[in-house]
Amino acid sequence: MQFTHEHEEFRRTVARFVDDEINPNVAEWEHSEMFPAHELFKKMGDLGLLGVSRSESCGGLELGWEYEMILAEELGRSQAAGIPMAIGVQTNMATPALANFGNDEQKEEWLQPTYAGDMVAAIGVSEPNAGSDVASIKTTARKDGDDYIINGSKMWITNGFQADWICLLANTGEGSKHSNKSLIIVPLDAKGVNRNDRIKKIGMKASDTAQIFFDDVRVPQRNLIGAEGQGFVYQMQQFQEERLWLASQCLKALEMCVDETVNYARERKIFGGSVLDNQWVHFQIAEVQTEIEALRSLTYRAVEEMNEGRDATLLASMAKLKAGRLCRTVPDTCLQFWGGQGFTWDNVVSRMYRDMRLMPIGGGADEVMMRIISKMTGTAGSKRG
Amino acid sequence: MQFTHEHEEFRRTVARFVDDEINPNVAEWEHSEMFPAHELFKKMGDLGLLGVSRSESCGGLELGWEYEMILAEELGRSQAAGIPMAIGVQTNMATPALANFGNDEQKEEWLQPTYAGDMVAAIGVSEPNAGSDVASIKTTARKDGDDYIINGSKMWITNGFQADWICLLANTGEGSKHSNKSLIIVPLDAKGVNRNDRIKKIGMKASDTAQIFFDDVRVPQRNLIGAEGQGFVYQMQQFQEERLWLASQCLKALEMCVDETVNYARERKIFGGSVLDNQWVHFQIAEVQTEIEALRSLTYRAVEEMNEGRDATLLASMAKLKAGRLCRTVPDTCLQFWGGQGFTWDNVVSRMYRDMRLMPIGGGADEVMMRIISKMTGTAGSKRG
Amino acid sequence: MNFTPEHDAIRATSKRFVEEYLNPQCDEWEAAGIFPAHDVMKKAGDLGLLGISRPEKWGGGGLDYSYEMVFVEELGAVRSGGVGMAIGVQTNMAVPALARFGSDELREEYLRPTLAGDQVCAIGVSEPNAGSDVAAIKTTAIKDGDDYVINGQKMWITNGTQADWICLLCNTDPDGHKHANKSLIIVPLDAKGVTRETKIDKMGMRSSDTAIIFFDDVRVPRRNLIGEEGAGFTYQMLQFQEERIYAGGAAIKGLELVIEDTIEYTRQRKTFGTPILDNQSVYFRLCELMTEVEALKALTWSAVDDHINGRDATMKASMCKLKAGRLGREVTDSCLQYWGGQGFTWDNPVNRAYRDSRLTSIGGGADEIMLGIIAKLKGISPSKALS
Amino acid sequence: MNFTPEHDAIRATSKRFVEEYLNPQCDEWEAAGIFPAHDVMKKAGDLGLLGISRPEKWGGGGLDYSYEMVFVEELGAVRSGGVGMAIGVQTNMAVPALARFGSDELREEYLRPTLAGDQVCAIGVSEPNAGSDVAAIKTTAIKDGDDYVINGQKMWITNGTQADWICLLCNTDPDGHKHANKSLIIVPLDAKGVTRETKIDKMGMRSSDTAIIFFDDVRVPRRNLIGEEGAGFTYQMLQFQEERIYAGGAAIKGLELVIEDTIEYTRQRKTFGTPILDNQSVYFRLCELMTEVEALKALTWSAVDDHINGRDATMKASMCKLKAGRLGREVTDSCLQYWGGQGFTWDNPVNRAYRDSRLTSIGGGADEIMLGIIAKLKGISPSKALS
Repeated sequence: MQFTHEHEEFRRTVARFVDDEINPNVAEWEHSEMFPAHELFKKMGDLGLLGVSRSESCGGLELGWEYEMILAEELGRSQAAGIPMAIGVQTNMATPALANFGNDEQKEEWLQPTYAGDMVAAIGVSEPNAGSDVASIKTTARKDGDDYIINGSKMWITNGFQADWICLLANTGEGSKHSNKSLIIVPLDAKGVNRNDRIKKIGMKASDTAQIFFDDVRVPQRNLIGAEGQGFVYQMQQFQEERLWLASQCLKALEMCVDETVNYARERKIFGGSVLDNQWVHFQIAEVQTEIEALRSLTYRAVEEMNEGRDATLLASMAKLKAGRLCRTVPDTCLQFWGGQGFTWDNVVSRMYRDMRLMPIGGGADEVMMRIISKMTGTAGSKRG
Repeated sequence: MQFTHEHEEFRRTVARFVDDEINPNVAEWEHSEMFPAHELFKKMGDLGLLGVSRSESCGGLELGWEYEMILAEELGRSQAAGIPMAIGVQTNMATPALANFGNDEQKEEWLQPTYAGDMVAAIGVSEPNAGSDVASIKTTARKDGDDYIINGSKMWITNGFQADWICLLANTGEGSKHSNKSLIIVPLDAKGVNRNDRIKKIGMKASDTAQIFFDDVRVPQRNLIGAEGQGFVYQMQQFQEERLWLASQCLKALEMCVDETVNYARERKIFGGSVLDNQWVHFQIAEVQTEIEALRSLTYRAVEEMNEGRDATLLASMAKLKAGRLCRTVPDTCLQFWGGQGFTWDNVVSRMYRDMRLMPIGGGADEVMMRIISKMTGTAGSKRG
Repeated sequence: MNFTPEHDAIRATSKRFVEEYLNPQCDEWEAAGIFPAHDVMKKAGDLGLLGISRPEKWGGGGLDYSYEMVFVEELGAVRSGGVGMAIGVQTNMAVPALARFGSDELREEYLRPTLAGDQVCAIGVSEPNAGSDVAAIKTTAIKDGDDYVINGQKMWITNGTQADWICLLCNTDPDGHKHANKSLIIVPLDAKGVTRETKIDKMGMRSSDTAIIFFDDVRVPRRNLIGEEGAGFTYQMLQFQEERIYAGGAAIKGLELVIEDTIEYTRQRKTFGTPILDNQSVYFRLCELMTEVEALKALTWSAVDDHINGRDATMKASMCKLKAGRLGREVTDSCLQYWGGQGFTWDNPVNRAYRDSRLTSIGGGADEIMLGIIAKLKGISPSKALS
Repeated sequence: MNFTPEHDAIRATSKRFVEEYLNPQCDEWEAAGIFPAHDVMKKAGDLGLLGISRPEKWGGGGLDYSYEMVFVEELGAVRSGGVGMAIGVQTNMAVPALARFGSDELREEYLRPTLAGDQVCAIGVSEPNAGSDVAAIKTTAIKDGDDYVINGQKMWITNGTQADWICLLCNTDPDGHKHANKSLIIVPLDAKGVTRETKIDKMGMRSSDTAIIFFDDVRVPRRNLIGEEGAGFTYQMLQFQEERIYAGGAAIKGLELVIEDTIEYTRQRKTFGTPILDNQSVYFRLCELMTEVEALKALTWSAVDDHINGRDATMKASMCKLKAGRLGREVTDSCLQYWGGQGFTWDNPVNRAYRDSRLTSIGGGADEIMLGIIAKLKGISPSKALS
């Protein structure tokens, strides 16, 4: 990956935004388990940070996807991972299908205000009984006149309470489970939408996570994204961006864990030296840094593939898997060197330990990545195992 | 990394060379614990495969270093890792310092015939009591008239019995151990050179590994490479190429382990299915493939750094460390799925299990890499640990 | 280990205590961030569970440590790590030195009511700048007439706000060698000059009452000294030995429960049309974890066996603690993964275990301290090494 | 485990046998790719080491399995994995079924001379297309008059070229259910129709005499059947149980030696001006490995304890085997690393252990088979699962 002056400038802009607009507020947002999505996103929209890789017709800047990656990477500076995740939903999880397959009317009504930061978006795939196994969702959208009537419920919805609309995956037909689904734009102020109490999570506390119930919710059929029955396919494509985005976001977040740990271990005295003086400590840190650089390299390469229009599914899935693995080991290794401090709540490393535990679960669990990789490399065997 | 048509063509040339000239002979060379270096290298020289990144004055093709990487990567197709290693010594371990710091006379006398495949080269750094700790070598080169008189012994010398000359690291002065060393070209037919019995190794059997004794060996002082006292520094630089080369070479070798294992596991029946049908098996393979792609991405990125003239030491050391780690885990994981066959001698995966065990030891052990990474990232603490 | 009927009886009592009394209240205590230590200890005391291996003379059971360990094992099944830990402090961390080296007067005054569950106790070793490096503590106890006058600060004190007394490690000879200048002193926590704070917000062990305690010219009579002056470091090292075997024993059931809960959940939960448990990568992995837990169990009982047969168990105790710490992280992390999003939710049992057990590798001597001890005992640590 | 003086005596005898008799010859045997099985077995038999837990009536020691395990542990210190394994076949893999279910006549003819060391035996289970999947074997023994006529091929047979007889698993009812159609039959290896080949070139266990044995219309009398016809699969599963506890026990000393040798070497060898051992990353890592080996030891003895007390040890035996396999790879690989280039040389003791111990995860039921057994016993393998 060759970075130009423009890339570096953009990187600095994002870094400054995180330092000025996010980090000073993190403690409060974490504590209140909520952050002001409209306010924050509007500021980002004003800076042109939402939709950087999208076409102008979507309200984007038409830059390469590596700008999305840089955005995600620098958002990793956030001292709470819930905020970057919320932004990632807006930029790369809820909107790619609409940007790619939506019509102009839809783009004007939903996408432009979203990338401008005037609307908050959510993505509705997971359900109480269908997480990694997307094809088994139960929510239905039944045609009635010019409308769809939607019933069902969606779980783990990031931005769920504050979102203005959701990109909803629903069953619109019978048939095969891979060709009976559609993506539909649902305004969340529609009648019949209920958002219940927050889900209490171990981490990502600042993130606004809802379960959303749809009870005979009517939306016009023109809210269908692209072709009916193509929802599963669109969502699989949309997942590509989500996964690459997640891998990108982990990089700086993990590095922050390492850097903060190095700083702490350098200051902290034990047995007459610093904790960092222990070879056991700095060798483990060296190894962790190596793993992070490997993830970075893998992610960059996947982005290059994507930018060149090649199928990046395999490399994106690998990057997501590797990111998931590192999100379990790196904060754990780092936390250890903080001793009792590492076990306290308002410590950036212990927060990352809690926050990043979601990475190997959300956006397709590690096991789903392994399934995809096995299938794509032809090693999955003939039966399911 | 963007590969052009020329890169692909070069890759095919190397692949063909391995398939036609190396693999059909591997069984015999492994068995006889020797391979015909002059013959094989001459064929490579004729194809222009030696010295691809070197200047014309050295007899090279003046291509980017990524061609060296492609060469190393494709040599990984060799069914015995000893052959690629021998070639790597010729192209990227024994000759970079001479190419960078040697004078025209030296290049003509030693380097051009080496890259033409008319001479075989070796690199003389390790000693019986100094492996990873390079600065502690004991071999001396004392000035006497126009000559150096060399005494000492070198260990683990790849190509040792067949080499025409060795790039020898020796102490030419007293002073600090980092500034008292020089690199000297020593013709191995000189009086006083003794090469002893082969070292019996677990792997790299086809490789020609010698211990070489120098007993009052005289070489003219014009055989000094670059400046006297700069040998340690030159060797550290030369190690960069060696390490990147080793990481590159591992890629295909590890992939070969995986591919052969997949093929075997697909055919092999157990409990009414194939071994590959077991999810436990194909998930582990998916994970291993992910790790190999991460190493590839890291290596490519390090090569890009180098091509752009930036200091690639950190990324090269990380790539070497990661390669070392994978050379321990990947063949071990693969071998397991071969059952008893994996424990037999003439099995490509068990050969890789034995051969590749050298990677985390040779060219700077994993622990030396961690030391370098700790130092470069400023995490090494204030004392040695 | 061949268990006697008496072992079985203690196990049954302990199990009932955990399942019928403690577990139904755990969720409430976790939410409250505290539990009623006096009620719980009294209940345990009434059941005879607080001093199983302590002398009968002071109200203990007078049995060997294998009986204690049966209780500890069952305590591992408490659905709130903080509650189990609090009881462990009362039985195996704060009292061993008192029981063994304390004067009769002191044992009458403090040990008897503690074993009966009428008093709650704490152990005071860690300080803000001395955690695993025990010898670096700064708290002092200076003789003044018949009293010691104590100044300093203790950190991470389990049972800290509710305890009646603390077994305090302090420097009684600030200028002496750091291994010979310390003493263990019993300090009643209602003494003048004691201030307690609870501002430590922890990611796990939420029900545990963890305090910072300040000592500002606190006076205690000199007869509150345990054993000999200057022997405190040594006593504490001995006391740690019980704490560490305890750590091994207390970890086992909790980890087994995490695995069982995960089996249960993944058997019910379906993806791609089949139960998650039917995935070979899942049930093979669970078997691997069960093997590790079984190894920890065998190692712990082997340390107990050495201990009760008079063989030095220091090394094995350190190995138990280390292995318990390692598995606490590996088992809970691996299991949590198979719960998907549910695993990320707060009140999920595996999630709670994930947060609680993260302390095992840190508290009571971090993993790295255990490695240092083993290295020393094996004679392979360099003389000038940092640890 | 509290060892009796008799345990200690067996340990002393075993240790002497290993250190004074076997180890001085190991290098030679390794280089030769074979060792004199009859000499070695006779020596062991004379010392009373070949049937410690077998009935006295047939020349055994009549002791419980803990005494056997003391011997097995010491056998782990043989400096050539192949020799230890060969003796293990003689004591714990080929004879348990015969000792337990064989007729008196059969035991007189085969067990007695084997325990005395006058005969060398082998166990015949694996075939080219049936390794871990035992039920898939193809060798048949068809009744003809008073004989069985045997046809088929056995693979990976330890002691294969030197053995006097083999305990052969074969299908006596080719059409029956695969778990009820097999029998164990004693086949003298000098019988007509037996051909042995030794073309298996192995990366480790070089001293071991590993053969492929072909059976071409080999006739043995029907009285050579062990126990009941059709019960062979079950007998072999029982026999495997001893083999697997053996695998745990035999691994311990070898791994300890690898660690000790590594300590010794790294203490002498200097880099950057200090002994390699002084590196914290080295000695901490060694401590971690010692902890794991200690856990394996505790687990193994816990399985022995269950076994001798009549508790079902199947699961723990499988766990021992699994853990021994895992550690055989981890410990030797980690230690080899600290030897630098020396570790890569052939005749280095750690290198030999690295190559030899790689078999533990494969032979006698691979790691994955152990996982499958544990899963089954824990009730968590799906009914339709592949294993």
